[in-house]
Amino acid sequence: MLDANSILFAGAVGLLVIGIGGMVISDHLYRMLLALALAEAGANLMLVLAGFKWNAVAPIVTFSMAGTSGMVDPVPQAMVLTAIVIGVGVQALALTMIIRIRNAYGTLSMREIKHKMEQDFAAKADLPIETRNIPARNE
Amino acid sequence: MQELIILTFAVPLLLAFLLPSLSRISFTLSKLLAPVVLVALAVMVGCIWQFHDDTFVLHIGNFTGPQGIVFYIDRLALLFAFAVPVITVLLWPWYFDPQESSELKTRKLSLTLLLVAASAGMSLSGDIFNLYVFYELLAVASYGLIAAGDHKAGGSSYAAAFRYLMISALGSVFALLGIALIYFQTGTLNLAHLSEMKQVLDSPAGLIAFVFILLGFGVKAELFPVNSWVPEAYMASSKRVAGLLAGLVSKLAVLVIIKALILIYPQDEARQLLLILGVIGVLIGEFSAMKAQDMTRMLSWSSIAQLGLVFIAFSIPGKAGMLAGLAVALHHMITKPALFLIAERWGGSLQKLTGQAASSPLMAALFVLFALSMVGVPPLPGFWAKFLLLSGLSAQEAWLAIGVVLVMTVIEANYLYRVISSLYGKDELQSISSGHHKADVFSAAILGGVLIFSTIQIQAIGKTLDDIASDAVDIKSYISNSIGGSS
Amino acid sequence: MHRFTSFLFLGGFLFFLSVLAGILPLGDPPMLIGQVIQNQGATETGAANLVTAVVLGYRGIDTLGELAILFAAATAGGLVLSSGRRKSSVCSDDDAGFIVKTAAELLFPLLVVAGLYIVIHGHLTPGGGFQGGVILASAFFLPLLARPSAKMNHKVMSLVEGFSGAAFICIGLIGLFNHGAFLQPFLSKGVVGELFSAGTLPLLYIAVGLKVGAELAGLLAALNEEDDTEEGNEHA
Amino acid sequence: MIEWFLFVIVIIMLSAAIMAMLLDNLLAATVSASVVSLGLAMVFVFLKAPDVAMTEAAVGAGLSSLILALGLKRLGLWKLDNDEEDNS
Repeated sequence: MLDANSILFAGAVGLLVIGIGGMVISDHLYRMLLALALAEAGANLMLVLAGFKWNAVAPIVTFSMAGTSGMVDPVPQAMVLTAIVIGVGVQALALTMIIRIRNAYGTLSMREIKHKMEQDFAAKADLPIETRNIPARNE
Repeated sequence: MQELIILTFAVPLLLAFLLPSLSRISFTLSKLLAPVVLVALAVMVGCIWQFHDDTFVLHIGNFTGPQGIVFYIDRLALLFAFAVPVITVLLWPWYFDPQESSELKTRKLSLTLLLVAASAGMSLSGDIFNLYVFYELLAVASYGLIAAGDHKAGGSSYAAAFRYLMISALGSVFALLGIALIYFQTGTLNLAHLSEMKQVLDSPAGLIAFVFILLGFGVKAELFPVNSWVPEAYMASSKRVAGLLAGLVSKLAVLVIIKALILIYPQDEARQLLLILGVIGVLIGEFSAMKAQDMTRMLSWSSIAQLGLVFIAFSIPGKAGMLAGLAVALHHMITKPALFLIAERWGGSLQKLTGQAASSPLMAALFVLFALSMVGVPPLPGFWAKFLLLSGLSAQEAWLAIGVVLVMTVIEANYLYRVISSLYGKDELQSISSGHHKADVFSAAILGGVLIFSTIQIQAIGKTLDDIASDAVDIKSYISNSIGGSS
Repeated sequence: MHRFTSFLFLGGFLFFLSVLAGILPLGDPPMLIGQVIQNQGATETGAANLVTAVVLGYRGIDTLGELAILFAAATAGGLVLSSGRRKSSVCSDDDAGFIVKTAAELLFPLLVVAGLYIVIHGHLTPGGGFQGGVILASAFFLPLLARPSAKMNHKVMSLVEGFSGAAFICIGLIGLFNHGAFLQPFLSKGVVGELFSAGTLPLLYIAVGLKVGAELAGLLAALNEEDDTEEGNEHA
Repeated sequence: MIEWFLFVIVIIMLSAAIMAMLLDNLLAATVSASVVSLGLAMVFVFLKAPDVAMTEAAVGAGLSSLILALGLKRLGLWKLDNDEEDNS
C-alpha cells in the first residue's frame, strides 16, 4: 500500500493540480505567480520520477564502481536542472510585470485589470468606450 | 559547408549577448549590424539549399546516436531556417519612439535577436526537449517584446504581456509534463528514436502525453483552447512584433506539433483531435473577426482562424495534408505580417478608415491585394492554398470540415470587403491620420512583391513544395538518416 | 461559470493523471538513452558527474538555450522596469541594521569562494554552474541589501554577462571549426575524477556560472531599485 | 521506514501548497511556497538526484523566495499581520 513511488507520484500530481488550479481560479496576480511556481515544482518532480530507479545510486561515477549499471537516469535530472532555472527566470520577469501593472492600474485583481485593459484598447483605437461603468477617461 | 547551418542559431545568439556592450560604443552600429548579419545568414542558407540536395544530420557535440542532440536538416527545416531571418529583417524594429533611451532600444534589439535564434533552433532541432527549451526562449523573448508595447499602450501592454505569460507558462508546464510522460514510457527524447518506438506510445498514456504537448506548444500556435491571449497581445504590442508573432513564431510552434504528429502519433485519434480543434478555431476566429470594431483586433482573430485552417490541413493524413498545410502556412506567413504592417497606422477603429486610400494609395492597394489572396481569389497563391486544402479534405470525405471552410471563406470575404469599401469610400469628415512610416511601406511592398512573384511562379513553387512535402512525410528515411537504423 | 469549467477541467486532469499511475512503469523506467550514457558517459566526456556530462556534453545546446532564456528574462525584466521611469537620485537611504551590514561584509568573501568552488568542481561532485552561479549572485546582491544607496555597476555587469555567454558560444564554435561539430568537447579529457579533467566542460561551467550569477544579480538589483513612480501610487 | 518519511514530507508539501493558495497574508503564502521547495529538495535527495536537490534548494527555496520577497516589498504587500484586507 505505502509504496514510495506511488507516494511521490501522488505528491507530484497533487502539486500540479493545486498549482494549475490556483492559476486558473485565482484572481490575484501575485497568487497566480505562486501557483505557477507550485505547478512547475510538480512537473519537475514528475520529470525526476521518470528517471528514478529503485535501489540505484546517484549518477556520479566513483572509483569503486566506475561503469557498473544501477545508477538512476541522469538525463531527466539534467532536464530538471534546466527547467528549474528557466522557471525562476520567468518568475522574476512576471514579477516585474506585476509591479508595473500595479503602478499603472493600482490594483492586482485580474478581473479589474482586464476591464481597464479593454478600456485602454478602446481609447487607443478611438472606439466608444464601453459604458458598463467608470466614465470615459478624458485626457 | 553544410555544418555551418548551426550558425543560424549561434550567431544571432552571440550577437544578442554582445549587443548591450556593443551599443555602449555605438548604438547605430549595433542597430545596423544585426540586419546585415541576418541577411548574410539567409544567403548562407540559400547556398546550402542550392548546393546540397541531400538531407543531412548534425550531431551536436559529435555525440552520435540518440543520446546526443540531433539537428535534422531536410528541405522543410531549411525552408524555415531561410524564412526566419528574412521575415525578421523585414519586421526589424527600424525606427523607434524618439523618447526612448538607447538602453531600452538595445534591449528590444537583443530580444528580437533572441527570437531569431530560438526560431532558427526550433526549425532545425530534432530532439523534443531541445525543442521545448527553444520554445521557452521564444516565449520569454516574446513576453519582453509585447511588454515593450508601442508608444500609446501604457499599462495595457504590461497587462496583456502578463496574461500572455500566464497562459504560456501554463502551457509550458503542460508541455514539460507531456515530455515527462513520453520519457516515462520510452526512455528517449530523440524524435527519430521516438518514431521508431511509436507503438509504445500508441496507448491511452501516450495519447494523454500528446494532448499535453498539444496544449503546451499550441499556445504560440494559437490553437483553440489556449489562444485567448492573441487579440490582447497584438493590440498592445507594436504591429511589427504582432506581425512577427502571428507570421513567424506561430508557424514554428505549428512545426513542432506537426513533427510530433507525423513522427510519433500517426493514430487517427490524434488527427481527429487536431481537426476538431482547428475547426473550432476557424469558427471562433472568423465570427469574432466579423464582430471586431477595429482593424488590429480583426486581424488578430483572422490570424487565429487562418491557423485553424493550418491545423485542419495538417490533420489530413499523408502527403496531401503536408502539402496543403505547408501551402496555407506559408501563405499566412507572408500575408499576415504585411497586413499588420499596414495596420501600424490604420490599426484603430474601422469607421475612421473612411477615405484613407486617398492619403496612402500604395498601402491601400497592398491591403486589397493581401485581402484578395487571403480570401482565395483565383490567380493569387491564397486560392491555390485553399484549393489544396479542400481537395485534400474531399479525398478524406470530411464534408463537415469542407462546409465550415467554405462558409467561413464567405464571412472572411465579407469583413475584408467592409474594410476595403470604407478605405475607398468617400467621406467628408475624414481625419487623415499621419502617413505610414517609410520602413513599413517598404517592407509591406516587398511582401507584396513576393506574393505577386509567387503568383507568376506558382507552378515552380508548387513543385518545390511537393518535393518538400514528400520528404517530410518519409518517416523511414528520417529514422535512418538521424540514427542510422541502429539504436 | 468560469469557476465551474475550471473545476471540471481540474477534475478531468486529476482523473487522467491518476489513471496514469497504474500504467506508467514507476520505479523501473526503460532508460534507453540513460543506459547508454551510464556506460559511455564517463569515458566519452571525462566527467565523473554524469549529470554534468549530460548538461554540458550530450545536451550542451540545451544549456546554451537556457542561458539565453535567463538573458532574455533579465533583458525583458530590465526593459519592463526601466521604461517610463524617471531617473531619481533620491534613494531611501535608511541603512539596514548593524547585523545585516556586518553579516554582509563577513559573508561576501565566503559566498564568493563557495560559489567558485561549486562551479569549478561541477564535473566531479554535485553542483556546478547553476548552483554556484546562484550563490555568486547572492554574494554580489548582499552588499546592496546592506546599503540600499549602493548601486550595482551596470557597465561591468553587462560586460560580464555578455562575454561569459559569448565565451560559451565561442568554445562551441571552436569545436565546430577545429573538430567538426558545434559544442564538441576538446582539450584532454584527463583522468576521470581529477580536478583538471573532462576537457572543456569545466570551462563551459565557469562560463555558465558567471552568466547565471550576472543575470540573476542584475535581476535582483533591478527588483531592489526603488523608483519614485510607485510612491505616488502607493495608496491609490 | 523510508516510505513513512517520504509520506510525511509529501503531506507537508501538499498542505504547504494548499496554504500558499488559501492564506490571506501574502507573505505567509510566499513562505509556504518556499516550504514546498524545501520539501521538494529533500525529496530529490531521496530520489538520488543530488544536483537537482542542490539546485532546488538554492534556486527554488532561496533565490526564488528572495525575488518574491523583494517583489512583495515593492508591491507594498509586505505585511506581517492581517488587519488590512487584500483583494485575493
